[in-house]
Amino acid sequence: MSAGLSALDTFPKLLLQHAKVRADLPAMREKHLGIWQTWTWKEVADEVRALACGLAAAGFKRGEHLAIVGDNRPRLYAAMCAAQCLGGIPVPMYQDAVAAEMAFPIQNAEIAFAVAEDQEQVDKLLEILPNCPALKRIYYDDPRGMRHYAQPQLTAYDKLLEEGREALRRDPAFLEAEIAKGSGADTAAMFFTSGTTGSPKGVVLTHHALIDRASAAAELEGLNERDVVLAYLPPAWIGQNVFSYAQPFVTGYCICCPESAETMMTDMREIGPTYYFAPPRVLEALLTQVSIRMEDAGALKRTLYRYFMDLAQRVGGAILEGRPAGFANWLLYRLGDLCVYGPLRNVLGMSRVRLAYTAGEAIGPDLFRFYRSIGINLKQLYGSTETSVFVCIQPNGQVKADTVGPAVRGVELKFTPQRELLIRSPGLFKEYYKNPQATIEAKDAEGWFHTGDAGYVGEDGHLRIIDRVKDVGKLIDATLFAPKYIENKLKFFPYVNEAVVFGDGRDRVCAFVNIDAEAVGNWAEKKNLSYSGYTDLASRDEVYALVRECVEKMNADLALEPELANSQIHRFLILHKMLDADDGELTRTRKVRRGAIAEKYHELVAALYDGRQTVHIEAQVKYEDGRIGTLSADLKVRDAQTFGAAQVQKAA
Amino acid sequence: MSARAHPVGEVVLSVENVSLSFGGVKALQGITFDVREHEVRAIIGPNGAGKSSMLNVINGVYHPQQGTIKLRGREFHDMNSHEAAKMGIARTFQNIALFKGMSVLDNIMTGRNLKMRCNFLQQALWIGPARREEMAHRRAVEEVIDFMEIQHIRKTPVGKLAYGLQKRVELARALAAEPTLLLLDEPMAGMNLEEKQDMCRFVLDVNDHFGTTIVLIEHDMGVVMDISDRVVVLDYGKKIGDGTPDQIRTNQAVIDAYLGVAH
Amino acid sequence: MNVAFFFEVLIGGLLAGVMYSLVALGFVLIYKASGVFNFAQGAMVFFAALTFISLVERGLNFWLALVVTLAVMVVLGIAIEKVVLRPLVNQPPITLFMATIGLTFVLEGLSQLVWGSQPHGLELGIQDVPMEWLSQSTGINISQFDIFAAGVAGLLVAVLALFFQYTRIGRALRAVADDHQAALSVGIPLKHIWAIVWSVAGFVALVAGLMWGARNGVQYALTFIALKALPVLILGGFESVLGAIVGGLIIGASEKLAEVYIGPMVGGGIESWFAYVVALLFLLVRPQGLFGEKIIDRV
Amino acid sequence: MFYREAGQFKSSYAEDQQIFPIRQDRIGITALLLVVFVAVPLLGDQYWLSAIFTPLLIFALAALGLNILTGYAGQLSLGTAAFMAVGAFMAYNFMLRLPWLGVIPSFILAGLCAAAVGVVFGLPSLRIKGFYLAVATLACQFFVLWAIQRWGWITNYSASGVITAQKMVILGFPFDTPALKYLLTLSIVTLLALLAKNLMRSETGRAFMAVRDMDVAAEVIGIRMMHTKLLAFAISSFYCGVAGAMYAFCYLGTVEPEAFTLDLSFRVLFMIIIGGTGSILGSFIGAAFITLLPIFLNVMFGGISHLLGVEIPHAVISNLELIIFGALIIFFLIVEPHGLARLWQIAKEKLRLWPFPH
Repeated sequence: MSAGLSALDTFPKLLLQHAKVRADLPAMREKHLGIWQTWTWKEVADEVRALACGLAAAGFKRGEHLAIVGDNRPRLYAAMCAAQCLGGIPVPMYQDAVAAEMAFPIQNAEIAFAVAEDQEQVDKLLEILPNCPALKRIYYDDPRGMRHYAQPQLTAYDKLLEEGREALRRDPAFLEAEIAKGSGADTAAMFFTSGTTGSPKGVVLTHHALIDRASAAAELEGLNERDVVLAYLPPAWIGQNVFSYAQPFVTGYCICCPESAETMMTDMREIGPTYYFAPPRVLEALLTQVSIRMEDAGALKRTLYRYFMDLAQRVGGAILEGRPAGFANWLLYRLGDLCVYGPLRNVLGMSRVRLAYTAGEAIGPDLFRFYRSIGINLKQLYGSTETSVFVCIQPNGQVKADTVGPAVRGVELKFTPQRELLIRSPGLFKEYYKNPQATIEAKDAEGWFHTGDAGYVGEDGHLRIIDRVKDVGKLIDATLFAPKYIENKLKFFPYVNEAVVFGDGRDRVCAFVNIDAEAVGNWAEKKNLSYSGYTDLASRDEVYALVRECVEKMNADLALEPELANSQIHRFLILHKMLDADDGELTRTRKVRRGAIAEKYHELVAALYDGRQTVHIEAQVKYEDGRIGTLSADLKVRDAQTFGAAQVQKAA
Repeated sequence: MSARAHPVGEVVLSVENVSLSFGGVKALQGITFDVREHEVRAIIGPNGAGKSSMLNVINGVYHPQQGTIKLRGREFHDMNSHEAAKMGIARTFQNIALFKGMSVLDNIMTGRNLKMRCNFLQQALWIGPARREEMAHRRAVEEVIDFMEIQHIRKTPVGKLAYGLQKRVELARALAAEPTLLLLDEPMAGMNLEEKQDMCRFVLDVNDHFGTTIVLIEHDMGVVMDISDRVVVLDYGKKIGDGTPDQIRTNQAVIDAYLGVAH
Repeated sequence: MNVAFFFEVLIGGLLAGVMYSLVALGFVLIYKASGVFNFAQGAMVFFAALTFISLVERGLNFWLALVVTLAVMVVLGIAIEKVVLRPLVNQPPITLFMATIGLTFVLEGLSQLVWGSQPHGLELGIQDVPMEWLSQSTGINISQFDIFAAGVAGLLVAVLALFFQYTRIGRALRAVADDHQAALSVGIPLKHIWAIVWSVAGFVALVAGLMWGARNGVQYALTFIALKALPVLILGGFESVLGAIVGGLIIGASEKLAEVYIGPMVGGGIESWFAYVVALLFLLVRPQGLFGEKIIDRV
Repeated sequence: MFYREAGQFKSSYAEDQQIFPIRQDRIGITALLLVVFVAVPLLGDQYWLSAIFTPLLIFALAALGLNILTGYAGQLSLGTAAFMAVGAFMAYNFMLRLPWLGVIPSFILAGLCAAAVGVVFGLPSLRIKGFYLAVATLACQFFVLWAIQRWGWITNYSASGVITAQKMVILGFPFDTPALKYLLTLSIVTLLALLAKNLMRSETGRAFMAVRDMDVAAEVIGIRMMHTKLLAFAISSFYCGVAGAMYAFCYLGTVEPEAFTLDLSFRVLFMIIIGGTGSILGSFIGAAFITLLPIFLNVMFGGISHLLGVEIPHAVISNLELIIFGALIIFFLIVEPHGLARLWQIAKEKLRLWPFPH
């Protein structure tokens, strides 16, 4: 493939190539009407050709944008490619966005053509139509419920296809020429990223960027046409789009679309993907489901499960990576594989997974280890929309819970003095659409992309991301202080629900901790510790001891990371109440508002640093019914042991 | 949303002077009304008004002592269920009448029995035509499953389903027969608000998508007034009102007998 | 055709029918109260008769043996309720029916295991001979024993009627038969009702066992008389005591008449199936039986 | 636990509707067929083949027949033995009177005769239901036996009513050893079981179940009640008839009408109750259970008397067997009213979901 790669520099060209060399292999499957309807590469190519001709006949021009609104559907992916055939730029949009959120991208990119999945999406587009006068054609795939829609903008996908076939018959040469006109430097697609502030930005990615990154990762992992991927995340997210469009177009593997969100798990089990991608929250939800379902199991199964999961924790990772673990362990692990791990992978639909990625946010080490220990080759990667995803990937045999791996072929990394990660790679975006200001801010003249993430590359060559740059501070001795990194580390302990750490501009790091009511509650129950409520529980010495253990474990961990050894937590207190978005302590997406908390609880912060053993607090709380009451409590402040690196290594 | 896809047409079913009694109980007395093509026709009335009996007469479960039923120009003194089904009448029941021992898929497949042509010998051999027929009908049934949004339960035994879903499956089974006239006996009874909204949408979608004429019995007055074109009101086996929802709302006899009385 | 002979056959048949009714009564009682089609009724008859005769043969006084057997039947009824019926509550009728077939085997095996399997004669002091005064006056031969059996059956029905009419338990039983839910809601524990009704059925089985045992001897073949009672049941309706009596009379009479007048034409031995065909033909006209309730399919 | 279904997806309805959609099941059934077709005849001794496996298969076929009627179509029948008798005696007559016909066609015709009798005695089912119908089928049981005993033509005027099955020769090849008879039985039973499975997963089977589950609704969606019920009687009786013919020809050899008493009907009924109503597999499991149980009990009592050194009288053993048999039936009904097939199904479901409980 690599020989002809330069010629195959756009997705449409790749498609035509697949239609030639693996014409009858499955390109896409979709669970529809009870079975996995299958499109071969040839069928996809035929559909795309007809669609492209239809779009051209309807007046779709080179350089124009085509909005794609809907879930993972083969026809929508075909529409993406059809637009690219004509030199157009598909703009996938989140299917769960409300109408108002769709207006900006459509106005911004002056979108005239849109392909929508069904009535629901059409309704949203029609709603914003008055604000988007440019939008003149909406094609819909599923005609259900649209019989009496009389808007002149609406056309059925099938009609478009039919017209396209007609046009293709009349002038078969047209499309070949159009496709040939495309080059790798052309824009392939535009993805809108929802910035935390301001309007979304359209990230413009070229064919070259996407193809280069997709093939770099594919080469690293040895992906091939026999691989299978389940497309279940929003296609408007680059993460999904790369796995279900760019990479299959590069390697020729098959993507499968579930029937509906409700049947996703069943569909995944049926299709048995070999290549899997999930953000940590999905993996977490899955693990929770596993735990809950195992709770209901009989004593024998639970015992088996516990025994073998313990074993897996100890030796699973080693065995997965082919490191020696002892023959007896190996034999036991095989037994466990027969009784627990194998069946577990099977019911999760992961029996055939040979490569799984997680990315997007930090993943808890326990969660990460769980999947690896049952024999799923879960790895971390680092990337973003602006980098066409693949920046760093953990290669097989070098998988660690706290890194995102070394740079993939072609990527250069460097850091600013503020430790901001800068990236240069063939996969970088061209620009933010119609936003030169933002483009200049993000991508400097030398082509370095400013990620906004703070991190460092360890001795092992692996990149570690610690925090957003804007959150990173310094201790008084000018060493690095990365609050979110530490908070996350604490939150990975099941007993800790939320943590807020302080230290910017101070001599040491101290923390507020929210205990996890359920986990600590269960723990207390087992200890026969009676308590009257959350506040009572949170103030128990036993609970403080429990939390201190967590804190000290983390301190020991931190001691091993030279950059962060000084960020060990010296003192902490357990808050008397859960942090709550209603009280302005968390954002609506449950992110800690560190500043607001520091201000609100300044007395407590002061106590952390002045050596007091207890501190009195009186706070106003809003009850659910709107009443306001006061809560007063005496909170204890406790010290935690900190370590030197040598100390920990000796202990280990 | 503009004009309906299938405008209301000619009278397809007329019930003329139908009386039905069980022993001494007069369930229906001289009922006359008609149903037009593509319309949604509601039958309402207090408990025991004879609504279900009326549906049972229309599709031949009960045989009236008096009166005639005209269906698409053919006149019947009493229908039999098989004949009614062959003439394109399908229905659902007040107390769900699904086949408890079968899966959702099989239940809906039974709805297509009249369209199957292969004999049992061919079926037993599972040879060409029988197999092809089975697959073709499976596909048709899958379309219905898709339409009714019950993909996630297609292989589940119906007995295990929640009530609201069972109601949906029952409607799906009726739809599988591709009826021209659909009788719905309290399709929303016992449902929560969300399920009712869903069911309303399905009923309207059926009418809109397939142009199916629908006769429905329903207790929820809001629903009836919202979705039906015309309404018949029964009370103690007699017809006391007939007209558009607006006319019914202002009909004094109806108000006295039914709407005025809290129930 | 000889009229006297016709009447002799007819009356003989009617009286034989009473014997069928005796067995059918046991079925009806249980079906009415618990909805169980008790196939083990025949085995219960056998069990009761065998227990009684074995006790008598071991020297027990007739009445004492009767009381002891009755006690055994009550214990049996309670045991059946506890071990078989209660765990099967809310199962479909066919499951309960199958359970009673299993029960049949257990009872048959048990009675023969305890008492041995040799046949016994049972003497009640009534001769199975024609009544002389009747033969002499009308030329019709009617067995004394048949009249006696008819009298016992009549007495039994009367006792049962009084029991249902005037005792608290009897009224409760009727309530249960009418409506299980209603009976529960007025506070009658269903399990007691079932135990009682099975005990009563045991009593009826004992009476039937004595009658049939006295006529044919107490032997394994007694279990087959249940099969004789079945056509009576479908003719009379499973739920009607009156139906059991009338059905028994009809079956008894028509069977005897057929045996005498039709049998020779087709090679004889038709009593094995004739009753069934009569009942079957009758059902085609009235599917719910003579006194059964009309079933309206409500949908 | 042993199921690894991830990746077994269906891309056509034919794949989705196959009898064994799970690969592991297909492997299992293939292995089983290999064992019963190859290993058993090679390794089984004469006694096991002729006295256990062959009758077991024949009973399984009769149970399958009854299951079609009772389990699938919901019509309780106590006349199974009668239909078997018709099959046995008619096969004898076809072989006797039309010797050129051959064994298999005779069996088929005998089955068709049974089907015809079944249809006649199924007629009441159009009017009556439940136990009334069950009792009505007893009429068939008694009438047919009576007819066989009384109508000399049927038994070729044999004085005792006993007939001797003719030798079975198919295409010039005699089936006369236990192993060959076993193989013939096995082939017929396997084929008929496959046909039954096909039928039950087709429109006919669904119509049967619809009538069973809710007859009014079945009629309303257009299922013809008379046609369906009579078809159920016909097919069921056909299976029972063929089973009866094989009972005579492959197992007993000489047959008297008394071989087909009500007891036999009950035995077959037990098979489907214990095996599982409405399940093809259940018919086989039930037949195996009911056939093997007495043998097992016999061995057990033999062992016990040997152990205790006392001779247990035969009467005691047979009564104990009766009690245990009856008690086991009650036990099974209480523990799993849907039969062993359901237990297997539950177990399989558990294995598929392992390690999750549900």
